Parts: sequence; structure tokens; C-alpha cells
Amino acid sequence: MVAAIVFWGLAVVAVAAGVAVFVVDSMARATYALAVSFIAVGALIILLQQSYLGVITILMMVMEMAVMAVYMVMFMGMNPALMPMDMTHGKKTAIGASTGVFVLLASGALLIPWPERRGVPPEDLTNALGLEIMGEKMLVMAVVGPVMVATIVAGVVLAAGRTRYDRLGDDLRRRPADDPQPGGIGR
Amino acid sequence: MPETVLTTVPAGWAALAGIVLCTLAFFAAALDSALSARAEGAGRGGWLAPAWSTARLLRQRRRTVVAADTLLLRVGAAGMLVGSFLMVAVIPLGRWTLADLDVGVVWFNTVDVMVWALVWLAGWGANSVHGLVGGYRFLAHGLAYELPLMFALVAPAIAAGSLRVGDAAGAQDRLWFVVWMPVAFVIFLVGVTGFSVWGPFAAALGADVAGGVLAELSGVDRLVMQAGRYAFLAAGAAFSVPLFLGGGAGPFLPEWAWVAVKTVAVLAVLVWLRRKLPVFRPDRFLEIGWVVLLPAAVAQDLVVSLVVVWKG
Amino acid sequence: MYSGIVAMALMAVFAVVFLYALHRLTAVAASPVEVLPAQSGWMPQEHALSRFHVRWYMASIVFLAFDVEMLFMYPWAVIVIERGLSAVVEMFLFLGALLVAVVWAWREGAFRWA
Amino acid sequence: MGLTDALAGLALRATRVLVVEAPGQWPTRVVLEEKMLRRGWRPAWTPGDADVLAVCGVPGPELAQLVERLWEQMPGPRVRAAVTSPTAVTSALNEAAALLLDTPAHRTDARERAQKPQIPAVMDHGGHGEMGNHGMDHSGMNHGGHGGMDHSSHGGMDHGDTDQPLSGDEDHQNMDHSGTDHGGHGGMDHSSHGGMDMAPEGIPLAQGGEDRDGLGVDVLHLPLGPVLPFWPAGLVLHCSLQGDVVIDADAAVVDGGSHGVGIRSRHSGLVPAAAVRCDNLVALLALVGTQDLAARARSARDALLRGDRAGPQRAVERLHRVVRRSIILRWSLRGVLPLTPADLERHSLPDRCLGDAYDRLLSLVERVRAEVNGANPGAPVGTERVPWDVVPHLVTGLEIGTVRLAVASLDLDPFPAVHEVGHA
Repeated sequence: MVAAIVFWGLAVVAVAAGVAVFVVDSMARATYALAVSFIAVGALIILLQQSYLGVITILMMVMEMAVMAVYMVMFMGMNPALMPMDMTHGKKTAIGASTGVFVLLASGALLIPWPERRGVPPEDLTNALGLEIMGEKMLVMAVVGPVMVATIVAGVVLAAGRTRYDRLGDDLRRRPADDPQPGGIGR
Repeated sequence: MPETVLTTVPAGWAALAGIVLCTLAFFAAALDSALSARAEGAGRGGWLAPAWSTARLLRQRRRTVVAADTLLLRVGAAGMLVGSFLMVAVIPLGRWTLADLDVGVVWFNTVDVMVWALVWLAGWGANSVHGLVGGYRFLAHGLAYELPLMFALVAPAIAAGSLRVGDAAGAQDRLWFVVWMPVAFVIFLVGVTGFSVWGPFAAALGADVAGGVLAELSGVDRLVMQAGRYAFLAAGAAFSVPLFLGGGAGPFLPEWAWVAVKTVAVLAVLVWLRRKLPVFRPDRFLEIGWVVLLPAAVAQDLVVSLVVVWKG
Repeated sequence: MYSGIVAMALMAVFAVVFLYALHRLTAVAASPVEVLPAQSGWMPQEHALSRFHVRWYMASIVFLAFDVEMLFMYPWAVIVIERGLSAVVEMFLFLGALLVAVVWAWREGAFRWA
Repeated sequence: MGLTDALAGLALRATRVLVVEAPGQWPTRVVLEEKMLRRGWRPAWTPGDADVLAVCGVPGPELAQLVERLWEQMPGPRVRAAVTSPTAVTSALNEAAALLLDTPAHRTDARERAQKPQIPAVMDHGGHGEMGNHGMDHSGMNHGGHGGMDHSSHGGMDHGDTDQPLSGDEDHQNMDHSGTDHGGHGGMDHSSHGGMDMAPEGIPLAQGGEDRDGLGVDVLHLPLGPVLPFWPAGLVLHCSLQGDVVIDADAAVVDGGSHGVGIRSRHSGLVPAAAVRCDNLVALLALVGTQDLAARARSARDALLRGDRAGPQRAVERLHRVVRRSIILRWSLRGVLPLTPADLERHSLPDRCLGDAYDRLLSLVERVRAEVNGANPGAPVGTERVPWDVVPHLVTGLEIGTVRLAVASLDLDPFPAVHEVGHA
């Protein structure tokens, strides 16, 4: 009974905060409305007794939103807080697509004959998750590693206005490096 | 792996936990102003100064800046106090705990990440350049200290084979973790000062930006934000006890008393250091965090996991 | 398991509400006064809420890529003892690759103010 | 109402004072700081945190206007204290303390004061009731003498300000800005001056501008000074910020520097040079964040002013030792505004500015040490001074915290700097 009330309460918060993302007139509010929505989802996952996944969802999403907020603020086409704004684009297509997907998923959730649970969940879920990651799913990690390295390299290459040649000279020998902001390690 | 039996106390004890946390926060503030008064040769304003400041802020009127985002500002300010309460919920006091989470360490990490959002929101919401610069400075610090802090948190978890805070405390019955993972302990304390916006990490509230995030806060808004900072500092110090300092282990005294003594000791060191260290400027600390602290923390984890594998 | 945390959250909210209520009684005026932002007394030339130029955007990109790793790190920490040396080798090869990328980014000046 | 009275009594012990130093009132401010500390009162950094607004000396018309606006920004309970001279400090503080306790008066004040700030309706129309003043300062002093230098050192920085002296029309500074930056929107900005879109609450929105890394996002304008903690009295640095980096700056002194002259001649003879330098040391150490060292320098300053000899000697000796040995202090200040002999030549700076902020800190401490020991009285305050109008050229392109350290490390002598302007 309590679980049901909490579930519905969190569900309403998650959806309402999600709606707020498109209603509010400030990028900061929109981003953190999304963060609230994710926190509610994380709490729902905790409610499903997946402690680790729920807590890590909250952790990651708050952190990503904190960083995303500054990007949203910086790259907005106009003032990010004091002008009326509209977060939607291509309204008709978007509304059509999202309604369609919602109907599909909701009817799927309601109509599919969900299987009965066989067996019991392991005693320590985090432990089981760790064994999975290091065991059969090791391949996942082996793939994720290079992908993350590539992400770092690609991200920095794309974002950098100045590269090591600007800093260290054409022969990479200039010491200290020439940087807009002096000081730090290897100055 | 030694199993410790923690008793989860009824939720009603949260009131006591809250009072203990506020007492510790007050102790930190009192010690800080006593040290200030001594160093500055001030006639008045020693141990009781935080009480007087509280009275002053309760009497002072609140203010808002023109076109400020008041909602976000207040969420940021009050959120600091709420966050610190959430953090202490998983810290065992000797044998008792309020919430014996199987992912207690991750929970601590999650709450400390919330501070990113809170400080930035408080800085943004004020619609003032000083606050804005302060809020962004905090994120720059966060980028530098957060990953090393996470790896420092992992080290005790590896040794205990569990993310439960109680298990980490119980795994130290022979040797405290601080002895053989000193790097992780130091980086953990760096992280604590970081998310408390304290001392070297107070650039977000710095004198060079006229108080930064705090520049436009007055009255009870300022009170809750400042109280939240001290409470976070206290919570961080308390968390170092089960994680690195053997929990309630110690002779003569009962376990809860040892937890209290160790917490107060760590807290006192953190408060004392504030007056000694310069503020880490965000533009310089970014490199330190990534190039010095992060590899150090990873190396510490490597050592810890090798030791664990070798012994077990 | 989470009832203690919920109780703590309620306590915290109670503390905040209590302080604000007390402030209503004790302050010289309950309502906030509206003021100009602190700029040494000068009129502000514009609102501070604006597209703030983030000088550390490159560091944040590296950070976002790196912190995904923590998803694996916590579950891994729990099973090092069980899995033994193979788990250690696998994880630290993975971390080593990431640290190489970090060092590379450092040389590119990614951890400096743009 | 016993509770509120008791609260007022307790609150009084933690009073915070926003100190405004009129040019030439250095001795008053220093005595005020010392007397405040005896009561356990601390300086406030912003009006938002202040209970008392203490104005040292009689401000000129421009500073008076700033003080008025600071007064409006104080939350209340708020009290004004006019501290006209060092001897008037005690009575002014006593009076302020008595006034702070009068809760009914503060309730009345809270009810009757303006609940919203006054914003000139024509703010976004380029009409500068008060902006005009500092616009004049710029063109008259800064661009007048150093126009060419200004442009060369700012490189390709395309900024509205540089057009201004050419057009000779100070009143349209803002128009120039938006005109050059946003050709398309300029007209709309000004025609709809009541329009809520472009200027919510009567204050314009920030506009985009060029930046060194090519991201043309918004520029914010932040005047540093004259009422700012650990800042040279009377100096104003009008900064344009992209993020936390100062991309352009203009220096001025309040009231065109004309106001402080007479006062200066009355007081300057009484101040030992070492005390003034100790005060600059306090500013630099406090901005670095080493609180204990700053406190030590401050007590040495106060002891010097009292005419004490042995106390300051010991304190400065210890300070010297710590500053020389501290690795972390060195790390904080190394590389901040490095100046080569060629730079000194170009900006006509004295030799003591050579090196970076850490070198300057060390040389400052060494000079204080020499003066306190009486071995070498050193140059009197006022000669070898750093001209304030080079500051913009030195700090452009630095992060704002670095700017503050750079300015503090230059050891600008406050009132001779102001005095000099009288001749300009």
C-alpha cells in the first residue's frame, strides 16, 4: 500500500518535472527540472529494489545536468533566463511521433502477458552486477574502454581552439608553454 | 571478511541524528571563530560568535535582486542544509545506524555531487555577476576534485569487499585503513573540503569576488547556506571515521564515543587548516586535480586491490 | 532500508521550515526587500543572467567521458576479492588507457582556461 | 517583545560593517578597522551582509551617489555612520551600536523605505544620468593621454568603447555598443525603450561580443571598486567580462581624483610608510586566502600606527620567514602578472615591480622589514609610485581572481595616486 502511494507520487513528480522542462522560461530551470525528473526516476528504480542502479542514476544525472546546464546557458541563441522561450521544434511531427510511441509502449506494457518470476533475486545485487560486468559481460567493458578514450580524444580535438602546437610551438619544445592563462603544472 | 552487526534504529531517531549534526556544525563554526579571534587579536567574538551571528541573521531582513531567479536561489541555499542531513543518514554511530544501505558509499557520493547543483543554483539565482562567477568557479573546482574523491571512496570498498559503510568499518579491526591507504584518506579530505566549499575550496565565496555566491544573500537565506556548509564539513568528517579511521574501534570508551571523538578530531583539523592554506585558484587547481590527484588516487586503488588479492 | 533516509530528509525540511518561520517572527520585516545587484554602488549595465562564457569546457568534456567509468568501478570494487588478479588486471588496463587519454588531453591544454 | 530585544543585543556583538574609504582617508579607515575588531565587529564584503555603513571622510559627489545606492542595497536593520576623522571613530561606533538596538525604528524603516530600487526609465536608451560621469572620466583621463597605447595593447579587441573618444559623444556609449555589436537589433533596442522584452525591469540584457577563443557569447560589465574588500581606495576598474576573464578594462578614480587632495595634505605626514605597506600586504595575503598571515600583517600595521617598535619587528620577521618558505604560497602567486625589465620600461613602472606577484610580495615584505628595523628608512610613500592608469593594460586577458591578485601585488599607493590626478 505504502509502496503503491510512493510509486505513484514519484511517477507524478517524474512526469510533471518532465513537462516543466518544456514550459519554463529559463534554461537553468529547464535543465534542473530535467534533473528532478531523473531523481524521481532514480527513486523509482530504488523502489524496484535495485539500490545500486537507482542511486547511481541519481548521481550521474545530477552531475551531467550540472554540466549540461552551463552548456545550455552558454550556447543558447538568446538570453537564457529573462526572455520567453520555447524548447520545442517541429511541433506537429514531434507531437505525432511522441504520441505514437507513447501509445505503442503503453499498450505494450498493458497488453503483453508478462512472465511470472522464476527463481529469486541474488542476495547482494551489486555483487551480482560486478560479477556480470567482470564475467560474461567483460566484452562490454573491453569495448567501452576504447570508446571512452576515443570520446575524450574526439571531444578535445573538436572543442580545442588551441592545440599542443599552439602551446608548445611547431617543434613541441617551447617551455614554458604559451597559454592564455599563465601558471599551473609544467609552466 | 568480518561481518559487523549494525542495528538499524527506528526512524524516529533521525531527530537525535539531526541534533548531533547541528551540534557538530556549531562546534566547527565556534572553533573557526575562536581561531579567528585569536589570530586577529579581536577583543570579542570567540567561541560564542556563531550564536551571535545566527541572532543577527535571524533579525536581518531578506533581500532579492531585481529580476533574480528567487526559486533557484532559495533551493540552492536551503538545499545545502538538507543535503548534509541526507549525508549523515548512512553514517553509523558505533553500532547504530539510521539507514544501513547496501550502497552506502555510493549514497555518500551521490549527496556530495548534489552540492554541484546547489552552489551553482545559488550563484545563478542571484542575478549578480559576483554570484555568477562564484557558482561557475565551484563547478570548475568540482571537475577537479570529484573524480579523485570517487576513486578515494572506492579504496575502502575494495578492501572491505562491500559498499556498506558498516562493513568498511568492520573490516578494520586489525589495521585502520588510514594506515595503509593514506593517499586515499588525504584525497578524501580534499574532497570533503571541496564539497563543503571550505578553506582552499572557498574560491566560490572568495574575497576577490566580494563573497561570490554569498554576495547577495542576507537574513535567513544566508543563515541556511552557511549552516549547510558547516554541516557538510561535519558530515564529511564523520564519514571519514567508518571509512578510514576504524569506526568505533578504540579502548575504554564505548563505540559511539569513539566515533564522536574521532569525528571531532578530523573536523578540528579541517577547521584549523582553513586559516593556514591559501585558496586554490580554480584555473590552477584544475590541472592539479587531473594530473596529480587523479593518477595518485588510481595508483592507491591499484595498491589496495593488489594487497587484497594477495592476502585473500 | 530507506526509511531512515526519508526520516532524515523530513528532519532537514523541518529544520529549514523552522528557521524560516522563526525568521518571520524575529526579522525587522518578513518580506524581502528588492535591491540592485552589488556592484560597488554602480548601476548595473545589464542583467547578470546571460550566456556565461565557460572557460573550462574542455575539462568538462574529458570529465563526462571519464566519469562513465565510475558506473563499473563501484560494482567491480565489491568483487575484487572473489575474482582475484584477473579482475585487477582487466580494470587497471582499462583505467590505464583512460589515464593515457587524460595525459594526452593535458598536453593539448584541455585543463587550462580557454 | 522581550525576544526581539534579546536578539538585538546578541546580534550587536556580530555586527558587520561596510567600510567606504573616501580618497585620502586611509588613516581613518585603519583606525576604524582596529576599533571595530576590538568590539568583535567584522568588515562586510557587500551591502547585502552589512548592518552598518561606515563612510570614512566626506565623499565627493560621485562617491556620495555610490554610497547612496549601497545604502539602498542594505537589508536592514541598517545604520549609517559618518566617520569624519580618526578621532571620531569611537563616538561614531558607539552611536551606531546604540542605533542598531532600536528595533522599532528599524521596523519603521523597513516599512517606509523604498521596497524596490529606482531604475531610471531611460536606462536602455543610452541616457546616463549617472553613467555620464564615468564616461567623462574615461575619455578625459584614460583615452586622452594614452589613446594610442590603449589600442595597441588590446590587440584586435573590437569594443564599443574604442569608438567613443572619436565620436566625442559620451552620452551614447550604450548605443555605440549595441550598434557595433548587433547591427540588426540596434534600432529595436532603442525604439522600444519601454519594451519588457529587451530590458526586463528596466535593465538591458547582456549582448554578445568577440572573445579570444572565438566563442562570441555575452559580455558582462563589472566595475571593480571603489567599495570592494581589499581594493585600493578610490580606484575604479570598469571591466568587461567574458565568463570570468577580463577582456577589456578602463581605469578611473572616483570624483576624478579632485576631491581627495585637500584632505591628503592634512593627514599624510602622520603615517609611517611601513604601516601603509603593511596594509597593502594585508590586502594581498587576504586575497590569496592565507588568513593567519593576513591577520599578522594587520596587527603589525596597527602596532606601527600606535608607535610600537618591538612588536612589529617580531611580527614582520616571522612573516618574512613564512612567506619565503611557504611552497604553497609560492605556487599560488608564481606567474601572476610577470613583468620583465622591458615591461617596466614600457609602462614606466618602478623597479620593485619586477618579476611576478610572488617576487613582489617578497620584496614588499623585505622593504617593510628594512623599514621596521630602522636600518634603511627606504623611499617615502609617494615616490616610485605605480601609476593607476597602467592597470588596465596589465590586467586585460586575466581571470578575475588573478586580476585582483595582480592589482594587490602592484602595491598601488592609494592617496598619492589620487593626488596626482589633480594635475592631469
